[in-house]
Amino acid sequence: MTDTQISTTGVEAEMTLLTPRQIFRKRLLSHTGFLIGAGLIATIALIALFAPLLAPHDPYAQTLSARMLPPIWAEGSNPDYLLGTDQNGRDYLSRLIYGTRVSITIGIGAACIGMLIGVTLGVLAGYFGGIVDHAISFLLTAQLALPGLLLAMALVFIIGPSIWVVIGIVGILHWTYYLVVTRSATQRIRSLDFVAAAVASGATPRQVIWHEILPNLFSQIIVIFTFELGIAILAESSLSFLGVGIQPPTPSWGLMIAEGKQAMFYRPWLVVLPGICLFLLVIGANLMGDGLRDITSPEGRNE
Amino acid sequence: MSKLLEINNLSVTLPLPGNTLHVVRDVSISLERGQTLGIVGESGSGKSMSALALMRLLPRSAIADATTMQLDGLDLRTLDDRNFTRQIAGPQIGMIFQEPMTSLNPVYTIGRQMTEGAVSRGLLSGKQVERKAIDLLERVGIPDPAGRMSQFPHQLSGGQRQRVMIAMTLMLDPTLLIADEPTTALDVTVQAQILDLLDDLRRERQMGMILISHDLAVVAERSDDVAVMYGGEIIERGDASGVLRAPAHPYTQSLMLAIPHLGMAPGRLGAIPGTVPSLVSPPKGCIFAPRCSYRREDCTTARPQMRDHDGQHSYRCVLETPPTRHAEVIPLRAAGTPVGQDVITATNINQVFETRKALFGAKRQIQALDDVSLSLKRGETLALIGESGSGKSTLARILLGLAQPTSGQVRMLDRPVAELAPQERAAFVQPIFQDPYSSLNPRRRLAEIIARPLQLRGEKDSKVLKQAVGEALDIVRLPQRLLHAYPSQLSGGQRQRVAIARALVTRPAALICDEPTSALDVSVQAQILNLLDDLKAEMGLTCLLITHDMAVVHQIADRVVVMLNGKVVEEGPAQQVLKTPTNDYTRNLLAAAPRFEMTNAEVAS
Amino acid sequence: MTKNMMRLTSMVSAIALTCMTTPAFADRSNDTLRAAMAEEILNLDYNYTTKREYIILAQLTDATLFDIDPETQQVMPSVATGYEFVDETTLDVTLRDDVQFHDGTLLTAEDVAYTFNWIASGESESNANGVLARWLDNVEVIDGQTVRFHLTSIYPLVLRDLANRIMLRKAGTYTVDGQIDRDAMSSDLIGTGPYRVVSFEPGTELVLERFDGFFGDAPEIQNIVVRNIPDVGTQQAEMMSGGIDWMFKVPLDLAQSLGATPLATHLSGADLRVGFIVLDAAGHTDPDGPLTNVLVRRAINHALNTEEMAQYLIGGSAEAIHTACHPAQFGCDQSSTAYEYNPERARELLAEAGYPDGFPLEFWAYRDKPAAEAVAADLEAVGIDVDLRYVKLESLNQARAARDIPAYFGTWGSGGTADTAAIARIHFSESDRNLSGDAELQDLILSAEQTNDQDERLSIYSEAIGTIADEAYWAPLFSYSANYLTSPDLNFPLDPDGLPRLQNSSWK
Amino acid sequence: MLKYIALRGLLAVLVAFTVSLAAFLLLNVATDPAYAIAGEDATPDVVETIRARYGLNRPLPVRYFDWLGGVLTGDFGESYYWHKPVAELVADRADETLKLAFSAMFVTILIAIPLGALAALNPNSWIDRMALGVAVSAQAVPNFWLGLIMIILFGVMFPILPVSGDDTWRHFVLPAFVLGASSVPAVMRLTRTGLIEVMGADYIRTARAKGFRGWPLLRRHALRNALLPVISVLAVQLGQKFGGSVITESIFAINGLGRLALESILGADIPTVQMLIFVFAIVFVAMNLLADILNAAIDPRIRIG
Repeated sequence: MTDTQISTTGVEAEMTLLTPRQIFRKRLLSHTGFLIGAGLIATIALIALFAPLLAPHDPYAQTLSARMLPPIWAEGSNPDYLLGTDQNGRDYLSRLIYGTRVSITIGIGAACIGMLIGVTLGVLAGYFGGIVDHAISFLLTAQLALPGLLLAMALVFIIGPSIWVVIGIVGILHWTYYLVVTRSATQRIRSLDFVAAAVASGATPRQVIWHEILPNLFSQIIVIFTFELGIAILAESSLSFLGVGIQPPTPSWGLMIAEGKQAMFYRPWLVVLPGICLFLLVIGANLMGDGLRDITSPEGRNE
Repeated sequence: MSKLLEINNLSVTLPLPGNTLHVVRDVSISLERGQTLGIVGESGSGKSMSALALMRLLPRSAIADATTMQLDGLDLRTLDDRNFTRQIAGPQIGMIFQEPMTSLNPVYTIGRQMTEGAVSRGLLSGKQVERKAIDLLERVGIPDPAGRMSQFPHQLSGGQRQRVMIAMTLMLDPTLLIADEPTTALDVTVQAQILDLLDDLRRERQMGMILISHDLAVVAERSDDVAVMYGGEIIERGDASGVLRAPAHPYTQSLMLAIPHLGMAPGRLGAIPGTVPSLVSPPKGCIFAPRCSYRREDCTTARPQMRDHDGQHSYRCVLETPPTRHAEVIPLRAAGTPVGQDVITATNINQVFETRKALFGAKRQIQALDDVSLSLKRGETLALIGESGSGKSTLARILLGLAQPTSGQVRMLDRPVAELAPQERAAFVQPIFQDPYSSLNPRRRLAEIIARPLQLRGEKDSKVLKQAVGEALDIVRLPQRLLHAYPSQLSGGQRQRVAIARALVTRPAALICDEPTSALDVSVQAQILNLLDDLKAEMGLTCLLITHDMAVVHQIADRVVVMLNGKVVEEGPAQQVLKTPTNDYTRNLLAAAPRFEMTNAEVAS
Repeated sequence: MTKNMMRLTSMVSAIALTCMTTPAFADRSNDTLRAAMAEEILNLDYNYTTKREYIILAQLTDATLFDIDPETQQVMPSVATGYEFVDETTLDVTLRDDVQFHDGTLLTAEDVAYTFNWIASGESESNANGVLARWLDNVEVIDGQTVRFHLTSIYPLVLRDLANRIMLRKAGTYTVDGQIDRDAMSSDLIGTGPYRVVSFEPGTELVLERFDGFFGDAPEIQNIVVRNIPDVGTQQAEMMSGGIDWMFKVPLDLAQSLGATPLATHLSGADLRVGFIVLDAAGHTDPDGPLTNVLVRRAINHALNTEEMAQYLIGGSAEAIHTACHPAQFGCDQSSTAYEYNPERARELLAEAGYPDGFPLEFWAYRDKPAAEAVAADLEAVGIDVDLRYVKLESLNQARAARDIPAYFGTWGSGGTADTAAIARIHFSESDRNLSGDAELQDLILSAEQTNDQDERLSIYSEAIGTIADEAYWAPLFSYSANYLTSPDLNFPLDPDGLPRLQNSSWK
Repeated sequence: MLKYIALRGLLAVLVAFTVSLAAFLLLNVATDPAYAIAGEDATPDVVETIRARYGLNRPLPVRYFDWLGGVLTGDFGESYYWHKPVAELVADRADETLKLAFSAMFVTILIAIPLGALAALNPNSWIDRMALGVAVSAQAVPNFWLGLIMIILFGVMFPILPVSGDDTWRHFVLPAFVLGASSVPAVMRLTRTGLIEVMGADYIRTARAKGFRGWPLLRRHALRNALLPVISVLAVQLGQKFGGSVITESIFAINGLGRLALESILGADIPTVQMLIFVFAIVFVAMNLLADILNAAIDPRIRIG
């Protein structure tokens, strides 16, 4: 469209002094949504990092006689336990604080595994096309058609539950988004002239993929990674909620919601508080992802 | 009787986050009934924006302002959007756009799109509307118009779609027709037909017409008056023959010299240095001053006034009389380079693609190349000319070894190309592509991009690489400071130079250039064509040039191969083919190419 | 806290009372008791099921030859009027002559003989087959009102098994048109109990109606509807809105909270179920593992604060136990060694056993997660590095069968039988639950089933329970308490054996 | 076109069988159904009896091919748990899931499409920001948590809607909202970007040049084009709703396929799980196929080659 041509001409004229990275940074810092999201994630990451300093109690220490205490604003609370205690008399605040570690570890770990699988398959399918593409597409359809919950439960049992197993399982279940995006992006980039130029200069497929294609997928992969971070965190919490994820007594927010569920009519905070934590973490990731996408996509073919 | 259209002091600004683009500044135009006003300018000059402002089709955030905006005596500024769209857009002013492929809604039939404007206004009954639509389709030259009514846009060719667009616009009998680059996306032969059709219709209906184009030749042939735009301003205005035969503004003059002319002997082109001005902060003084060879001190202090030239003709410049240019033609540097033996030969190449036209369509075969044979001799520039779909790009990919033909053989350096190692092939021939925006990896710095072919050959010594890259930049006349820049920081012309530098860094013997200038503005095209001439002269490069532009062929080719529907239809020395074509198709191509009816002397006068 | 709770709950109830769209009170006007169960009810034939829910239902729809008095544990007549041991392995049972099936036909001696012979036969594949085949040779019809049981060996619990496990069926029930049909009674049940099946939608709803031809005392309530509501939270919501009148297996916190409102009554009754930790003393998972050391096992016993667990996590009438049986069970000698809660002593013992820094322990559990976590936390506190594996029951069973479990939190309900035999045999003889590896103990326990002399049995169990305690094969935890929530209108008497008997309910 | 559908159908079946084989292996390695059927206080002899009764002592491949043979003759076997032919069981339960899935889709469409359209027509306005906020929040809320919060809110604080069961349409309001909310972000974003893209398309400019604006422009020119991709996504989302209602159905005690799946998985009821996975896979691929066909029906570029 003519008007967009004009506006890019203008932007180009203004931006000619900045490298893509500088433009990227400049836009990031002026994107409110991204800043909010990044702030949330950074705060939660810091909480996770300094959990031992921040938590008032050992999250595993139980006092059976002081169980199910309400939070500080409710009557009958104990000032030692700001957010009350759970069914085993453990400090709820401390468990929430340590819960950040579980969520973040699993989110990052699973999103990385998904990325490894999805990007590899996506680039292969997009670059080679033909039978490779067909085979990978079949794999994709089969994966999409397979109910993930069942897979998760079966795998948890076979391998035995631990945080690493949950990371692996959630990762293995969440590669399709990477695949779909990198596949089509690779197809598009592969048809661009700079790939033809590299091939004409004698580059092997491996060299083309590493040097020409992957760097151009980077921003899209980062965007998906951020979203998958949120999705993986939610997946872990759902699994833990159903009892096939993180094992007690490890503090996982999903597990805490499941534990609080029985008494939720009388002690709604047991369900509400971990839910809010999950919500903040995931919305942080999503805002970051939205921001990154806004910032990277309008560049179109120039970015 | 008032003029059909009168616009004074039109300005359009486009607020962006952080700053504002001044896309149109202080533009005044007027038009009589039955006349054509041509607006010419390179991309970003504001010519389309002016028309969109008139039609109220600007982007939502844009702000348009004018002191006068009258159509047939009616002050358009007093109409609210609702009345404007009811009374003016459509019934009074019709508009045709550049992209016929996307300007029609793909999910509705031609008939529906033709008739809905009239039907929704309740102007005619259903029967009458249909009758009128069929008549108009017939008038614009669509075969079987009644049958076409129930077809969808994708079933028509590009030229036909543009005809449908024209017919559709005429359904409401507008008094003013705006054609915004109506033929840019079309092949040359179709281009001429559409322009003729528009001209005929204008005369028949006594419509006013605004013809917007980047192509001076198109405007020169079809307009009564011409306005030349640059950087959002009209810098020259007047009757067509006056402006184009005797341009007064230094910019218009330079532009004329930058265009290869079919009618003249090929010579060095007059490239304009520098790039288009920033629309964010336009200079206080003359908008062209930074690139002008007649720049004086007062050029930069205040904006010059429109200056009357000879009553019919005015220009915006500090010079009281237009500068005069020298008439002499500087000969091409590479003229007369000796030609050696065949270095690449293609014999009996066939390429068949199997495609499914639609999701549910049957497989069908497309014969992209049909028994093509050609050879490229050392030191020559061979032009491969043809319209879209003629198979010329497919052939280029096969010659480069990027694709395998269905049958036939390509020999390079007297060996079958399949036997050559990729590195050997790369050392001999390198490609230049059409789109400088997609031919450079946006994630790499220029130094990396240019050094890449050397690295792929196994060169690891960073000193050697650095030196080779530096030399390559020199060859393409790019400053060394750009080494660490990214492609996005460059203009289109600069990018194309980088692509050439990358192709040359391994010192190949031959280049295969696929439409190397068709995505560029004429002033930039001149720079690149001159550069190719230099390279030929300095390095004795062999060059296969793929193009659709006869003027470019004329400018730099030694020999021409004309392709049509995957077949070679004519082959011969360039000047001979251009002067005395033997094939009907070549003749058509030549006849359709827009040209200036003038001589070098006239440019200078 | 309680004050706040009260306010909240009274607010909840006030809203609930005024705004509920469904009638807020029990459906006593229709004389219908609506009970909720979380486990799906799929098969009404207790001869082919095992779970506790099915026992409760079988009480309603079926009658057994004998009853066991829940108070005294004495055998009471039911379908049978009396019995007589002809010799140690021959038992004559006389039957009532007025027992009616739900289709109106009278029960005959042939029916009784058929039922027992069918279940004892291999082809029945009945869940009760194992119980019966252990001791029953065959049943013979003596006359219209008498049947004779021929036992394969001496079996002291024969009357108990006759009272608990086998539901009487008409002769030929499981053979339909010449084909064996083990599901013949799974939904269209024809039993002899106080209620008959009106309609049954497996997994959803069971509707029962008082059977007027019942030979015993007629129950007070006319209709019983059993609804499957798998989620306790949902059951609770239904209870609050008056959609159900009775729910069981209620978690303590929930029972206390809801019971504190006028919407429901919290009943807490005794339960024969006990909770315990089974330790791999035999070394199946690791022949030289720490658990093969009796000092380590004793340390574990010392480390657990079972009193607190019983009081706070199970509640009601739950109590800490130190025996491998429920104190109310026959033969459960309470004089065996008790290891008091003493983490210091536990650490000393661990150090003495050569594990001053503890050791890693995989600890499995399948229910009562808070208790499992409490156990894990107590063990962690004395230095044992616990990896808690909280899994589904079947997973635990499977892993245990594969000898992959070093320690697990088990529970046992003894099928409502107040006799140590009901818990000892399954856990300390040939069974994958027996992780003690103690062959002498196994012989000892089996010998108790070879005599009908109750005093001798008592001393055998006393010795066995003592050995288990001394060797610390288990770490006994607590007895359970059964928590019920009932409609305030409902009178639901509790029995000391912990088995809910809906047929005894009445309206207030 | 028929050939194309046949090919896609074949692919669907292939996918379904691949998936069922994977599920069969995983499920059988993961659990021993005999234990699940026997229950808590089961003695070993009971477990052994059950294993023999259901043929679980036969080798895995034999059991799989046995099952496969049954499927090819339309017999999906009998549930270990419910003592009923699985096909009958699934047919019984499908009803509630269909109701839930369609009402959830209805909720999604009702919220997402108008919101997305309004946002697209007023980019960067407060309504756009609100729509974005709704999308981001709905994406970040764990589905099961939303369900619990709804139960707390409507079960206790504002008891105007039933929170469990599936007797009347009122029972479906909350679950449909919770399940539907999970699809809102995707559909809303797609509607928004699709419409923004279409509104910037050349043919919309053509229509504006012909004198169309406002609602007629939207209705006559933009909506159909913009909804093309949305319809595909809706079809796929609907497919996922059938299998994805596990959590919602169990929280709100709806007796549908999702809950059946969860119960069967927990109860190791292999024949039921097998058929459910088979059905979910078929539904998923069928919905994809349906999306293609719908697109073809709407888009002449696909329909007419």
